[in-house]
Amino acid sequence: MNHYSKTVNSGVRLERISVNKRVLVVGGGMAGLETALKLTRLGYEVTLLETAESPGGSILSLSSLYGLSGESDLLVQSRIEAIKQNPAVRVLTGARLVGVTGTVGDFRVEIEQAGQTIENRCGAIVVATGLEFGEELPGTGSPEKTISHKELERRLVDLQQSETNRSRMPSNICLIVEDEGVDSAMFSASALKNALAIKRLSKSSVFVCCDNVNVAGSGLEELYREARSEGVVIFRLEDMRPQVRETRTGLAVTVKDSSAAAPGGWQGLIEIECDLLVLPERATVPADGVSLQHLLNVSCDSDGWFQENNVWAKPVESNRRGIFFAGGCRGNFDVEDILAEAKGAALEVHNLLRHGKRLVPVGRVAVDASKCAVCLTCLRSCPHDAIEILVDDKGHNKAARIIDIACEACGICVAQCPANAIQMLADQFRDQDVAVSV
Amino acid sequence: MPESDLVVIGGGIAGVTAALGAAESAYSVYIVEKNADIGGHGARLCCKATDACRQCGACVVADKLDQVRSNPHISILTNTEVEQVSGSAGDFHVSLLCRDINEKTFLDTAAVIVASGFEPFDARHKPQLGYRTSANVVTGLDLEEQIRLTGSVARPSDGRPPSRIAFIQCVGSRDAHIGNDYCSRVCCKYALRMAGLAQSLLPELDVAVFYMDIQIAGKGFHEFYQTCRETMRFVRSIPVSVRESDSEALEVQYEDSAKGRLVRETFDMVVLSVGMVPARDATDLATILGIDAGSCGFFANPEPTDTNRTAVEGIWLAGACQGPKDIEGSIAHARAAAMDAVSFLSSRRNILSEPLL
Amino acid sequence: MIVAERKPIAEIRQMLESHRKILVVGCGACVTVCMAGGEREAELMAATLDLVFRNDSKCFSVDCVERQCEPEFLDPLTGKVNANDCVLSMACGVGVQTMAAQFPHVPIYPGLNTHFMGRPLEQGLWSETCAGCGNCILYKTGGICPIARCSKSLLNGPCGGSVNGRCEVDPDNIECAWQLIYDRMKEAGTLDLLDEIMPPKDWSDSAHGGVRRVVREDVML
Amino acid sequence: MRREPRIVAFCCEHSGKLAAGDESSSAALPDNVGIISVPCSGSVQTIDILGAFRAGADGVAVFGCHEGSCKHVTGNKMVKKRVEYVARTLEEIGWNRERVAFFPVAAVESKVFRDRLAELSENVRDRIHGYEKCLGKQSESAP
Repeated sequence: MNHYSKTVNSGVRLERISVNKRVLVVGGGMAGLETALKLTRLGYEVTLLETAESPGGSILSLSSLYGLSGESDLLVQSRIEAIKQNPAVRVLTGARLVGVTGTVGDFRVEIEQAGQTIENRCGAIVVATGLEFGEELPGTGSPEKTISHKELERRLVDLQQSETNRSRMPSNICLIVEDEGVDSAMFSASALKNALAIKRLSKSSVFVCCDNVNVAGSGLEELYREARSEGVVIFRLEDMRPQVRETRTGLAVTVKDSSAAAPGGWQGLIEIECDLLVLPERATVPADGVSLQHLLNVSCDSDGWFQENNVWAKPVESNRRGIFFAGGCRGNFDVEDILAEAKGAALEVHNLLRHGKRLVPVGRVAVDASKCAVCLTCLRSCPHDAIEILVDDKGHNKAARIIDIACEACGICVAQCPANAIQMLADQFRDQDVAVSV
Repeated sequence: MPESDLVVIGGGIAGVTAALGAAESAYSVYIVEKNADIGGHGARLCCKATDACRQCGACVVADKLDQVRSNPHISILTNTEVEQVSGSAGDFHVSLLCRDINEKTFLDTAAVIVASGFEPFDARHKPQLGYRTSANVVTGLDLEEQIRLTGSVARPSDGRPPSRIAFIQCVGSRDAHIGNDYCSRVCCKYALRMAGLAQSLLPELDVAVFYMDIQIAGKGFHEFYQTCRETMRFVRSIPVSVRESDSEALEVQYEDSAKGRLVRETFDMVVLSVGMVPARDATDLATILGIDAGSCGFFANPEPTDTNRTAVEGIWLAGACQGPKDIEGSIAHARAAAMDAVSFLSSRRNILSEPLL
Repeated sequence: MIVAERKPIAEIRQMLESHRKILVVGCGACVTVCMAGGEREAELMAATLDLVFRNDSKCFSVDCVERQCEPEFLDPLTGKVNANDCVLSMACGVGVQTMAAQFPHVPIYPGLNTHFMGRPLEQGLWSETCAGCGNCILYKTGGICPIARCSKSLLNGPCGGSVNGRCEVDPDNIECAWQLIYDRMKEAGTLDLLDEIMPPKDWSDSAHGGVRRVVREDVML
Repeated sequence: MRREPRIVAFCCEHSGKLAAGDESSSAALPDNVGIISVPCSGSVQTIDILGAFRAGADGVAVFGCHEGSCKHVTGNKMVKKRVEYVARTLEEIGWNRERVAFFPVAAVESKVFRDRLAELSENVRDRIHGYEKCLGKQSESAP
């Protein structure tokens, strides 16, 4: 929306509204830590919530970063240190958000920590709850011989730490990437980096089976080339899903790779003998992420990731002013992108709350309380959660009210109100406009 | 000498977004654009929606340009190039050459954001693909412009709708022979979106996509790719040549891996999904600014995960000058650069006006 | 609330054909909330009729009152009603009749079909919830009314037409009320209440005993 | 004499309005089209559309964002349903339902915008002239 070119109509006045300069960051992973740090640099006080006992998030379970040379551990640890030494950040670990009321500039939140409920006020909320790797493995195979990518990451950390573990690495390892959902790109990148890591640490043969190799990220094409030159065998699957069966000595994975097909009718069916099979798990929104979506009343995409799939919202905005998203909770896994989003979220917060005051045009949209039937249609239709129901001191509903600071003046409530009780004063097209245009 | 808080070099989507980010914090911003108008490549793209929005972001560019033109904190200098930058963070002196009047001007600024963008790969460097020698071989960007201006898909030779169209991926990307050893990240998305749009405009259209790997990224794209697989033919092979026969039909030669030999197939239009390469003047600009031009020509960042940072304090990178990015990615990157600049500027000088909704 | 729906324009057209000056009156109560006859809908009706009778030089005016079912709210309309040839009431049947009683000399036409007492299941979708039977048993049935919501108004469990929780009368749109009752009471741990057999219903409290009245002498003036 | 059909176009300021005003398209908007800019297509009410007909419009177009790209999440979906309601009402009163239409358009689709307007004009032109022929009299009083 263009804030400057519009002249403010006579019925609308500008009001100076105080906003709370404390910011709540939900999630203590990479995105949350970075957002908090950048916010303090801009002069904000931050409350950082983390459900686990310590911050860090799922990046800590990675043995290395996708296509990047930096060490994941260092990347997070340096930020955790910086946060700990920063007096402007209050870190609450083992804590969950359980209640949110109010609106941009003055959210009232309830936080549950160690059986106690803490009440807090803040002007904006940044959701950085990250993503979670499901443990369940689809497909067949004995549990000892079949592990998840996540488990492989764990083993690689061990492998990096001790020589003796290296000799115990199975000699034939097959990694499968299923091509489904936003996370397929992540698992393709993850399979490549882990295949290369195994190759470098052990003498194992490594096979990667995937539909498409994801190289759309920093350093991923180099990673792909390096993996191939180090002897990682990559099969690009066609039509057929990989078939797994148990053999006397291990597992046999049958894949179809069209580039391996030959003249004379051979279909390119290849059987890979392996003693360790790595299958992908699903990356999902964490369980309390789903309840958070309801709590915050924000819309999401069809797969349940935070933020609706809408070009206007990207990268970090939600349908509600004052609530932002950053990082894995949006379905993103690229560390560079996550850090950029964290910075972006900090900028949005700053442009909303700086100086602790905002000039808000009041009365662009107004409810005529005498006409309002309190039918809740506006409350249900407002896409930005900018309508509340006024109650009298006995708690009785009186009428709907527009929350000017959250209102985007889209006019949807005006169009929906069956009692004609809501009018738009500024920028409104009127009947005479229609008449003139005809 | 005019003073400003921030100078943004480049008026494409990244530059415009970064400028807006700082202007919303009430800092005064100059956008220096070497072309006659702001907008860059993003302003040439077409909307790729069919029955629903395909998230290409072309409309966001239009909206942002509209915003930036009427923002009182932003001044736009077009037809202007940066000639020299001296000084240091908080006190840069920028000398500019305005080509309209062929006159030098000077600007003092506290911070600089480099958003000098990219160039599409020049497909003439792959002569075997017939670009500019065969009329009906076009680049993705050519097709974008055609759809944007005419609302339809037509063969350039005779203006008639094609019945068989081939999209060739990775033209100028993932190609070590020409030194472009990286994925351009945007081509799979724009090619499939345009192919989908072309099919919705011409329901009988036969589409073949020649590719190495489809780069699935972003919300909803995987589902879209699956629907594309139902209506388009995906051939995992990059053609070796495109030749024009007499009837203006294009003969595409590629290795059919299932048959294990070269095959020829005719199409009446071929779209080359050209990738992104560094801007021609990137090296010069790097020298002027004293930043790292990077090994492949995209500006490099000294710290691996902070892609906005440069070796010079007070100068940040935004958008595709740092590496291939789509509109969504450029916007995200530019907002991050704006945050760096605002953070730096606010430590020096506090702006007292309150933000207006 | 009382849920109603706009009559087909063709029917309204027929009713109004012979009149020239027509007053369309909305009601600010139930029919506003169910988006059938509030101020908005009254204006919409006038605009639509204006197009219908475009070449017939008719004149439409619009007004809306708080509740058409109470005479006091209709008093201020007297002047306007008298200045018109007829009234198209956008209220429920109760409102139309109150209007007709108040203004016996002016033809009053109903603009809506009044359907039932119900509630919104979602924005734009209403469902019958209470039959006004005069003898409420909701405390025995988990807060779900079998009179209004079971197609057969059964009192002691579902019939054989309950399949997968849907009612055989219209499986796509009607849930089996008895399935809902069972599920709800199971969740509440009150299934034992269902052991009690309900005797046949006394329908004399319902419309079967003639026109019903509620008399409260203590509040009478 | 045949007159040009009068068209009222309600345009979302993020899509239709920008497409209408995009200078890059050489074709100017025809005189018979009146543009009304709205903050979101979802703010266009049923009564606004009927009001346009009442004021003498022959056709009404509502231009909003493509599905999934409404700045206000679902404004375009809402107005699409209202347009359908008006179309049904028009049908009920014996008019052609094609006099009103919702067109998804993006800010950069100025060609598409003009094409859709031309389609609507063409559609409506046939109707009003058919109607006027039917009446066989004063053409200016025809709806």
